[in-house]
Amino acid sequence: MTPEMQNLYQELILEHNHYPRNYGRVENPTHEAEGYNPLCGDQVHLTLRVEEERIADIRFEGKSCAICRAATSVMTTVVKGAAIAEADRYFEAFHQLLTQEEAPLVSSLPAAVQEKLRIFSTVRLFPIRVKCATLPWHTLRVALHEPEKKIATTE
Amino acid sequence: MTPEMQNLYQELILEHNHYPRNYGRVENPTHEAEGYNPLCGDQVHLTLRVEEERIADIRFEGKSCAICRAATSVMTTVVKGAAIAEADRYFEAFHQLLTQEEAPLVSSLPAAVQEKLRIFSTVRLFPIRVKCATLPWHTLRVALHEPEKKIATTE
Amino acid sequence: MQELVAWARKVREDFPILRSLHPSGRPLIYLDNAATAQKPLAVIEKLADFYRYTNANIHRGVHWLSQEATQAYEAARERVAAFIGAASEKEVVFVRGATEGINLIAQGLRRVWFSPGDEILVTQAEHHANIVPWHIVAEEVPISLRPVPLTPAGGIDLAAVAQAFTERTRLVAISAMSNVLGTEFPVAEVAAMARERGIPVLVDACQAVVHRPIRVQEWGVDFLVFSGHKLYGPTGIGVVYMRAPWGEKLPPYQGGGDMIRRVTWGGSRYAPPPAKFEAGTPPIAEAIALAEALRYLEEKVGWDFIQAYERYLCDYTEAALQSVPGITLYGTARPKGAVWSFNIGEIHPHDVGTFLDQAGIAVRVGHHCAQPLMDALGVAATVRASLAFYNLPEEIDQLAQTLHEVVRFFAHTPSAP
Amino acid sequence: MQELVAWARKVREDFPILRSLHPSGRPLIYLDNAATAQKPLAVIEKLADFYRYTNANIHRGVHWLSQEATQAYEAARERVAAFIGAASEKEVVFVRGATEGINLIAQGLRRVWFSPGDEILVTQAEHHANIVPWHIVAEEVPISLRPVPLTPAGGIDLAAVAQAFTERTRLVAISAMSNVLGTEFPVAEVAAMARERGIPVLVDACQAVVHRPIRVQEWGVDFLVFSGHKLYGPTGIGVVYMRAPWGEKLPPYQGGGDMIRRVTWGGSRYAPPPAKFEAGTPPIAEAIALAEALRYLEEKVGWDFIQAYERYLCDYTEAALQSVPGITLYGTARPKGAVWSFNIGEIHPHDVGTFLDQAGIAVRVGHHCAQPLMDALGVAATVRASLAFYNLPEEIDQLAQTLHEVVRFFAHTPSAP
Ligand SMILES: Cc1ncc(COP(=O)(O)O)c(C=O)c1O
Ligand SMILES: Cc1ncc(COP(=O)(O)O)c(C=O)c1O
Repeated sequence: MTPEMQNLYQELILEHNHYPRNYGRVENPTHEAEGYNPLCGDQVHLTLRVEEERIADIRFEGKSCAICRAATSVMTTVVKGAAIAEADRYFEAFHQLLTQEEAPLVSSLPAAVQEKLRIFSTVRLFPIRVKCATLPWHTLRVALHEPEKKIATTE
Repeated sequence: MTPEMQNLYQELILEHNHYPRNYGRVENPTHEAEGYNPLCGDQVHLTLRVEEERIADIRFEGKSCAICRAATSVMTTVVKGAAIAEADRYFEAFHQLLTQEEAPLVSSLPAAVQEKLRIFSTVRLFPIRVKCATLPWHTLRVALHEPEKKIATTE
Repeated sequence: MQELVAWARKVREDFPILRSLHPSGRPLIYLDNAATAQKPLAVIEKLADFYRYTNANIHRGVHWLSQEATQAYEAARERVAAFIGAASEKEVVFVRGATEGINLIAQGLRRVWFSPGDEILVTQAEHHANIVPWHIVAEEVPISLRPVPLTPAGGIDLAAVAQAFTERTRLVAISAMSNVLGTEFPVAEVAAMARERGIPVLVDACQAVVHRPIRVQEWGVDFLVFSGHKLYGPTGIGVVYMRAPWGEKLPPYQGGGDMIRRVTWGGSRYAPPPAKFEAGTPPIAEAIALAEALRYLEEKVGWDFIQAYERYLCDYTEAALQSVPGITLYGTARPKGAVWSFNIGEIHPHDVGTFLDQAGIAVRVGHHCAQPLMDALGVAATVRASLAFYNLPEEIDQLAQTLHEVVRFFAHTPSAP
Repeated sequence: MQELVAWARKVREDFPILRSLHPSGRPLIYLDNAATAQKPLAVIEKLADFYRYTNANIHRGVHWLSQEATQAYEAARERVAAFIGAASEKEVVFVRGATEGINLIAQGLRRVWFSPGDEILVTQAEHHANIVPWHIVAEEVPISLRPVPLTPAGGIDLAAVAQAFTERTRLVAISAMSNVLGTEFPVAEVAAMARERGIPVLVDACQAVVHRPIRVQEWGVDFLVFSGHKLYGPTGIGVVYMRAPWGEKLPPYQGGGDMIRRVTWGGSRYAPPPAKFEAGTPPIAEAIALAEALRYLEEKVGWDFIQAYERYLCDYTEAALQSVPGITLYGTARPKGAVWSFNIGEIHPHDVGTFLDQAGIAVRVGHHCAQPLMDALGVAATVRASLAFYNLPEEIDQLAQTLHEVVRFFAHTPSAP
């Protein structure tokens, strides 16, 4: 067991992978989208119920690696109940956290959200895995803002 | 002026290039063919009158390099009056002379023919020029044996 | 065995990259050979030497450098022809790689061979390189692919092949060895069945050619392709074998310099094969370096050694992998080359791949450009370890040991939230 | 001038092959640069280093080597994009060379752009690479080429271009610089005329790109191609620039791995450009080495130097050649790059070429893959000397002096038979 691996697979990531939150399908969803990473076959299906510009409910299904599954689980917990505009801010912050050395955006988020997103900060050191963690967020964006696309891919 | 060049461009080659024999067209030819070397644009047009399996007359036209022009001129002088079968033997001998280190065939030819063909023996040392010297011979072969082809090319 | 391993240790020294360290400081264990092979110094030096001493454009020059380069390039063609047992070097066309090779053939057949409704018989295990070119053809001439199903072990039954032929079958296009399962398919037998029916055969020999020399005439096939980079040669070079009459029959693929006899504004007449299929400046240095790879394999390493040692290494690997709890091996049919695809329980291959990488072990994870096969296996992806003659038993030990660690790591149940 | 020549002497040392001796013992004078350029050590070493330290297949690997190779390959794409001034590196597709590039575009346009009767506007000076691909298209969709005639000096009049447009013109496909005449054609002006008419423009920049950096956006063109091997890079690599909307519009050229999004037996969905156009394993090492050539030219040699020195060398060469009795120079229009085609009296170019070769001077003789231009000039072939920034004035002196000898040698009238 290498220290790098322990870094990447934080206990909380393993925990979310093992006990995913909000797994399943929302009934009568108002929004949905499919996420697909052709590189490794990660696949995420999101269903949402949006009410008055707020994500009233969100659930996911799909087969994916531990990073992707945990990231999706975490995502559902932080965006559930959030306004769409808020969710968009989380997306930006998360994306920056995973792709840039300096990631100030995340510090502006609510402490509880910050904490949850930061468990993925070491993923940045594994560039090939970044897409695993961002796939659910890209999928959320498609579901909310480009529903006609139906599918989010990372290429 | 390098010695290699003097070797390649034997005085007799220059002489045949300058004063080509049998230049022109045979009237009412029984056989003809076009020779073309796409590499350098050498072009040879042969017209022949064959009577009773013998090359009664042969002439050539065309634009070509000194080696090709001299080789064509020399060829016409040695095959004119020869039986087709003889001309075929000359072809084999000439080809061997230009492409192989050991070239016994040429020694079996009439002395006068031998002498004329041997002025091209140094062409063998310039592999890229071998096709220049053999083009008229390939053209003769097409004219005599594969007239339906019409064109001989060296590729 | 000991002599084989000793010789592997020796030839391994010819590969500079195998002395690399992973950024974590662990020694590189390269088990991604089916994706691309590493290059012996002989090949690297040949490439450099070409540019240092002989570089020129070919076929069109009276000057000495151009003649030397042309001779070296054409000698490479002859060596390839001899290597695959072609009847003539004129049946060998240089291309960028196997993918371009199949596309070249596919587009030629589109124009002179296929009619709407025709079928191509393939196996269920084809690489995208032997699927997508036909889909592109089908956009213009509606043809379809008929895959022969695999046995549960990952082989093909000749009876199933016989059943897959229909009166619309116009081509058989199969890989000689699966890049996912390692299965070696019975090419000669399938080709004989096709010949009986007057149907031409194309073989994707990308993987097969790496493990043993092949003989196109004994196989009795019409077309065969492979890539240089998997055969210890450079990138940018591949080979199409095209049995003689096909070279005349197929139209040229690309137009440009060197493939013509005469060009006017009104139209072009083409040169005879192989020139007809090699428009423009070809990958000159790459062809010459590929020939050097063949020389190296034949004269230095030895194909007998490669076959014997890889057989040993395969048995060793199979035993080692089978010791991993929860492992599923895909492809157990024989004969089988040195490629192992597997999954471990519910652990996602991507997680396994990262774990192995951190241990310095390079494997491939994903669909391996064989999505229809993944669909048939019912998985999105697999982990693939593929071996070369320079791999050592202790590298396999390391692989197995790390896989055990992966199992332990992901077996650990985190405390509930 | 002296500083320029001194710098040329200095950078020349970076090219190992330029120290070669002809088998006759004479030093090599390499004046066949338009056929292919020689490679600086930086490029040769880059190639070798890739295979020594970073070799892996790209785009599909979780392992570190594959990530490094992928990064280097994509960084090469970015450098090329910056070099030609593309709006995005996504507009850069790697191919084998310019010839493949034009064929890729031609086959794409065949499927989505041309209708029977359409015309392509070209110049009379095109290379076969910009003629034969259209003839191959024409075998399926009857289109024709309309060549703009050259002025006697070898240039093109914009008035003649204007006249050549018809209502059937659907594409302008011109070279930016003739490989025979050296003429640099007014690409930006022609592109503007095409744009006015809503017609896309393809530029064959093979020769132009070697002598000065180009800016695709300033030229306002839709497609542009060039070959790596003429730009001091390796063989087996070339570039297609494809302005953004065209990447979506054109269908893929070849099918295979890495260019797909999803493959089932029923059909394939394709990846976005540039991946869509790069099926299979690309010329990885070659792309990386091409980027190194660009780095070398920009950072070590300097484009300002290249342009200034070549201008000097051109004037020097023109004067030297004009001193040769009976010489006919083809292409005197300005602006003109460092390419000189000529004939001497009735002496056949092939004889001139062999003569020069024996003096160690490598030039090209023949039709230079431009038979329609040869027809227009009324010759079967020419001698061509083409220069690079590493050529020296004394090499030009040697060329001129040897040409004087050629004249003397063939002027000698043998005694009559
Ligand atoms: C103007 C021009 N276009 C196209 C080509 C073809 O390039 P390549 O043979 O590298 O494909 C060349 C070089 O031969 C050229 O000079
Ligand atoms: C069986 C098989 N066919 C075709 C290919 C395609 O080869 P390339 O990418 O070199 O064109 C590969 C390798 O990826 C392969 O394994």
